[in-house]
Amino acid sequence: MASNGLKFALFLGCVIPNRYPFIERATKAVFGKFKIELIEMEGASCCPAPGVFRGFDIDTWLVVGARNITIAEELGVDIALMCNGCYGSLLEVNHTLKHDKEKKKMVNEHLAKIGREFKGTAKIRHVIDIMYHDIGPEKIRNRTKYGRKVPLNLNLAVHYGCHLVKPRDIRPWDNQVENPTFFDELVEISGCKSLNYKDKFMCCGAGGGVRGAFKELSLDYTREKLENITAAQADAIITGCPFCHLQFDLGQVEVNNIFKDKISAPFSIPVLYFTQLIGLAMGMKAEELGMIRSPDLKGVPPFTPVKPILTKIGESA
Amino acid sequence: MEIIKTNKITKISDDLSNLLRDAGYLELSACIQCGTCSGGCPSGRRTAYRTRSLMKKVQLGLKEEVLSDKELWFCSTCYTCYERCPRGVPVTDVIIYLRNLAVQEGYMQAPHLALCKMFYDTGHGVPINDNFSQLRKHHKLSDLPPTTHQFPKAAKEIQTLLKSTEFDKLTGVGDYEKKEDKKGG
Amino acid sequence: MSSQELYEPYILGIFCNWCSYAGADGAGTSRMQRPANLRIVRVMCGGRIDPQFVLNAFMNGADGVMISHCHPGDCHYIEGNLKTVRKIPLLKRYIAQFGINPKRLKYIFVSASEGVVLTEIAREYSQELKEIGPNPITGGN
Amino acid sequence: MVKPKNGIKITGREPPKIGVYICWCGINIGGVVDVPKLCDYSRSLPNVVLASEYKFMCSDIGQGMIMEDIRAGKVNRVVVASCSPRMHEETFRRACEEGGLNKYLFEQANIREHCTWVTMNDIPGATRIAKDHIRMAVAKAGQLKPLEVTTVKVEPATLVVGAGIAGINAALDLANSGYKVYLVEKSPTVGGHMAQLDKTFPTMDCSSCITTPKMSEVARNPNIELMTYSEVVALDGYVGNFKARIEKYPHYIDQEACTGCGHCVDICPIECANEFELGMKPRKAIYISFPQAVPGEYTIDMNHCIRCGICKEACPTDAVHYNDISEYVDIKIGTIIIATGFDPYDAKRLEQYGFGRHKNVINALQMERLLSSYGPTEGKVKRPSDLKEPESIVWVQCVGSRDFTGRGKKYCSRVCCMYATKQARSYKEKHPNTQILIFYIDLRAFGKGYEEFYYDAAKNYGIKFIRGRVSEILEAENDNLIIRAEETMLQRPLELEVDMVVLSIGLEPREDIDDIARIFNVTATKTEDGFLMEAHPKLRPVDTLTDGVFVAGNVVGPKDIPDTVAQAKAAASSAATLMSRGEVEIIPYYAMVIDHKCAGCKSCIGLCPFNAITFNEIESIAEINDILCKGCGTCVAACPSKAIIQNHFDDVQILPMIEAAIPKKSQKEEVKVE
Repeated sequence: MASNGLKFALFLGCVIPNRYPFIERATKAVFGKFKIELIEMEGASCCPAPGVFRGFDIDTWLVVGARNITIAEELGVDIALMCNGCYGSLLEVNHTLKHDKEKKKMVNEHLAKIGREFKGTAKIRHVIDIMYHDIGPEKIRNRTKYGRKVPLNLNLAVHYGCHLVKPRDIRPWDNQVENPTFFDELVEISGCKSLNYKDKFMCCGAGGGVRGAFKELSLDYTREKLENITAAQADAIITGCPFCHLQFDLGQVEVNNIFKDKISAPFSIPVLYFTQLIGLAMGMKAEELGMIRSPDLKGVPPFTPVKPILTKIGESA
Repeated sequence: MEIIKTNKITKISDDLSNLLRDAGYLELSACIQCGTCSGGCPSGRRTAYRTRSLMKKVQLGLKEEVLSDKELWFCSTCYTCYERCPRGVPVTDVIIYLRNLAVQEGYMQAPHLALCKMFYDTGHGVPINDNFSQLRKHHKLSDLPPTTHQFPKAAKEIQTLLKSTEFDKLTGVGDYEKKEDKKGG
Repeated sequence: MSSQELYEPYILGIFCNWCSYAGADGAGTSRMQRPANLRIVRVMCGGRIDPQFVLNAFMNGADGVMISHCHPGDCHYIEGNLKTVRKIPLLKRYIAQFGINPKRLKYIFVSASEGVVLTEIAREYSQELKEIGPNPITGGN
Repeated sequence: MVKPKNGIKITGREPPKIGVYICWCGINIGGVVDVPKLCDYSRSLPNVVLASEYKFMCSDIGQGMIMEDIRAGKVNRVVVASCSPRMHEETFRRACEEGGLNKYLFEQANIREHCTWVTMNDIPGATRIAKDHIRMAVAKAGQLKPLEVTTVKVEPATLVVGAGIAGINAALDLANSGYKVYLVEKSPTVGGHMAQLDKTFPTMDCSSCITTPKMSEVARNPNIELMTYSEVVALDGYVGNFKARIEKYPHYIDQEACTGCGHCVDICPIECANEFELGMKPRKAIYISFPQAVPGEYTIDMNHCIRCGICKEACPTDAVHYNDISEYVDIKIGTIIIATGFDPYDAKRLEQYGFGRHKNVINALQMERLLSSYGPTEGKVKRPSDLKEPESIVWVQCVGSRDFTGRGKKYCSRVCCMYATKQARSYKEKHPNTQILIFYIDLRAFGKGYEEFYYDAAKNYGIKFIRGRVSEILEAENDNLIIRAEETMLQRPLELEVDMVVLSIGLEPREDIDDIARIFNVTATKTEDGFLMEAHPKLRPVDTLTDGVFVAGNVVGPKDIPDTVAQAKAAASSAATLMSRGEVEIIPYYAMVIDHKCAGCKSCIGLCPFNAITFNEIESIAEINDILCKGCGTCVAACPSKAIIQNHFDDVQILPMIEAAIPKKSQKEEVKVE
């Protein structure tokens, strides 16, 4: 593949490859259009998840996280990833090990048993970060301007997710924490409007092991977010994280079910990963962005149909 | 209705706060109970979980009460409190560290144990299955992702590491499976 | 205990009166504890610090010399400290030629309110000197 | 050379007989190191003839011991091992002088701040350091030379910088004592922040009623030369003899010709935000800050003026001059009082409160203006979005105070609890049926009458105090605000919709504090909080480390009006004390050129920050003016021929100290065994 010099190791994590593979597909397709080379990280594992596994044993979390990073270090490139959870984990692991000599020593003693060594040569980048800082809004705008005959013109509810922006210390958003705008900027390049809605920056409820252990609690967050998003009359929810994505997509079905008596009407708001939206704006086909369902498969996402969006923008579904 | 009940504090100890101090969380001792953490907590808005109270219990050393309470696992690690705490207490990190201590004491939620088993067995917290392999193929991707799923040697590496850090022993997976009864939260 | 652990580095500090000496006083008033390795000579201004002071200190067996004055721009004498800023790199190269590890010369800026900073640096520097070992000129000890 | 008192002749050339006096400082020193053993050790040092100890050397008895030994001819040099010389050098020097010894034949060993206080738990270590410091001081003492103190006349005039309530009070006190005062204020009017306030706690005095008479008094007092819209741009000289250059910005109005008719303001087409009203009301590009401004002079704000010429044409007396430029005035003064005040904390830095984003979130200073009868709404508090009188108001305390994240200030700003209570009370007085809530962490009511004021606000006005720091503020559709916090007393989350929020912002150092510090040569003396540092927090609260420069009010740290005025009066009194003596001593640490050693290379000349070195073309040597020389010693260190010597900090004094700092091999080994 021709490259513009930008080359990353693509870290998949768990939810994307094993539950939401269309996020992988759409991201690879869109990055291809910008001639960014994405190399597979063979043998990568769970990041491991920052809420659960870190909550069980911090040292194990550091060791396994470091192993994932060593795969990219061996490839000699930085890591690109699509998940806020993986971002939180690997960013924090990388930062800790670069600055804490003792922890690094501990980690490398364990890694030695599988013939690996953490060096600290790779950077951890979220695809939103790469889009915003490396490709840049200007370049994306140039690609989207003539991508479609009719601009998308949707009203969108952007969901940032927590680990994308917090804690602020080691993240590239120039102290944007309480009221960030960078994701909205990116989304609005597609020709859509990014809505303000109540508690826009609130957590989706999935993280920290809460979804795993206390599903009702986690879905109550989601219910509140969905109510606020509905109040703002959004056409779709835009995510930058597969776990938030799952929580809104599958979670919507679950909320409609368990909070039947609490909600005024069942929710049905399409959920899109942001690379899918950018792809659409660039004139890419719904098919190559993974937005067409397989007629044969049951029990696979999207659980909340995205078809209304495709219909609305005049894409054949 | 029960009239007589008491939750009198009869002992204050440094044990728990010293564990946190040793781990580097000195700021916790400077918490002034302002309530910024619990005031902005999305979990606390719908449960009885109070981050602020948790911090006080740690300061006073109510160890058993803190570690055994399943509310410790109500935090969705959104880092809102961490960002806003005026005393610079890394609240979320403190909670995560407390969870480590809880796990060491054997307090864990059953679904989390299942997660550990999957992690040990496959290298993924959320592993693939046939249905999703089909979905991958539908999206023109390899049926197994190029992760530990595709590379058994890599999956073995994960197990070696989990043994090396004694994560298997801690959570009762692998060789330790079912050999130990875990207390539910 | 090994001899390495027994070795207590002798650090000579040369501090300006207005910032660093005051900062060291502040560290004392706030009871910030540091290893007992640093003794401090007071001069009125960083500009007064003659390279000869440093050389004499090493010749007399100091394991480390710590020079500290106001931050650039904060000098009580407008810019006396800036004259010292220029001397230090040369001085480091000079002592290296005599077989003295340039790390033995510590050059820092400490303001009157930075007792914490001084304490932190003094701690680290003591440790660093323990790793480097005793002054080679006086044969250690 | 030196004439000692009591008939004892000490020229400074006699062989040194050093007396070492070791202070226990209660248990501060004596509780860590073995003082009698240190005395024994001191006696073993060269030139030491006696070593004594006492609980408190700085006490009358301790000083008496020194004087007695000098008078008895036992010692001709004195070393006191105790606290920092920055604490008591002057004390012991005076004791020496009274005993009949030249006061520069004294040296202090700092075995408290630099020793026992920082190595409290390492007794052998502390003992080691104490011995080293004593040895160093003895080594220097042996080389000390008597110095002659020069005195200079003091100019009986004071420069007061900043004409807020602190500057005004200091200026008036000094002027009324007969001193000339130059009162310099950056903005076009005097009065400072106090002029913006509505009422003052806890007495509920009307702020203008007590400020405006003072404001006009400074304008009228014949001893005060008031320079508003002016700044000090340069300062030179030393205590008693400062020279300051003041830049007077052009008002672009000939104040002599101006009759104050105000016609120009009416017709000026440019509107911009009025700083005095914190942006809540417009003003014209040609303006007077507020009706009671002193002096009541019109000013054109050239940042906004488009020079359209309308006012110039309309002015009946032709007083408008667009091309005026700054004037510079040089003044001579003996003392300086810095009273430049504070900046209100910028609440935009705490984004979760939405200041600047949510229309009805205002800061407390804006609230003062809304409450003020001559404010933008003439005393009727209206919320910005729809000019409705709010039915519910929340005050959020500790905005930017008690914050250790770097986004706010660590300290308590000391005034917010009380001003919030005061504002709440003022509003509730006129609107008894409204809901007034104050969200706080700790309610601090420490001043005279403050606790009673707080009690009264709750009891008689029904103001509700809620313990919990507000976590976030959201804006609702109708521009109402949603407050999220925890009611920590009930341990329940709280989510309330209210009409308006007032952020109780703290006080922080002025944005230009560094420039102020630099100009007045107090740069080295800023505390960690960013305010100027007082010479001693307890005993010299209005002095700085630069002699003759005093501080008052919020420039030193946040404080309320009574404390500010008290400091202003203290600073005035300190300045007057200094000036009333008529002359001051100059520390004789100046440098001198040894003529025959000087090669005339001129290296030193460019180095001197004070232009004290000139080149004597005839002799081809450098010469140092000992009055201009401030004694930094930069030239001494730089002279390639070692032709420059410095009093009290010369090579012959410092080098033996360095040599003595490291014990000889044998002594070191002894240490190792310990």
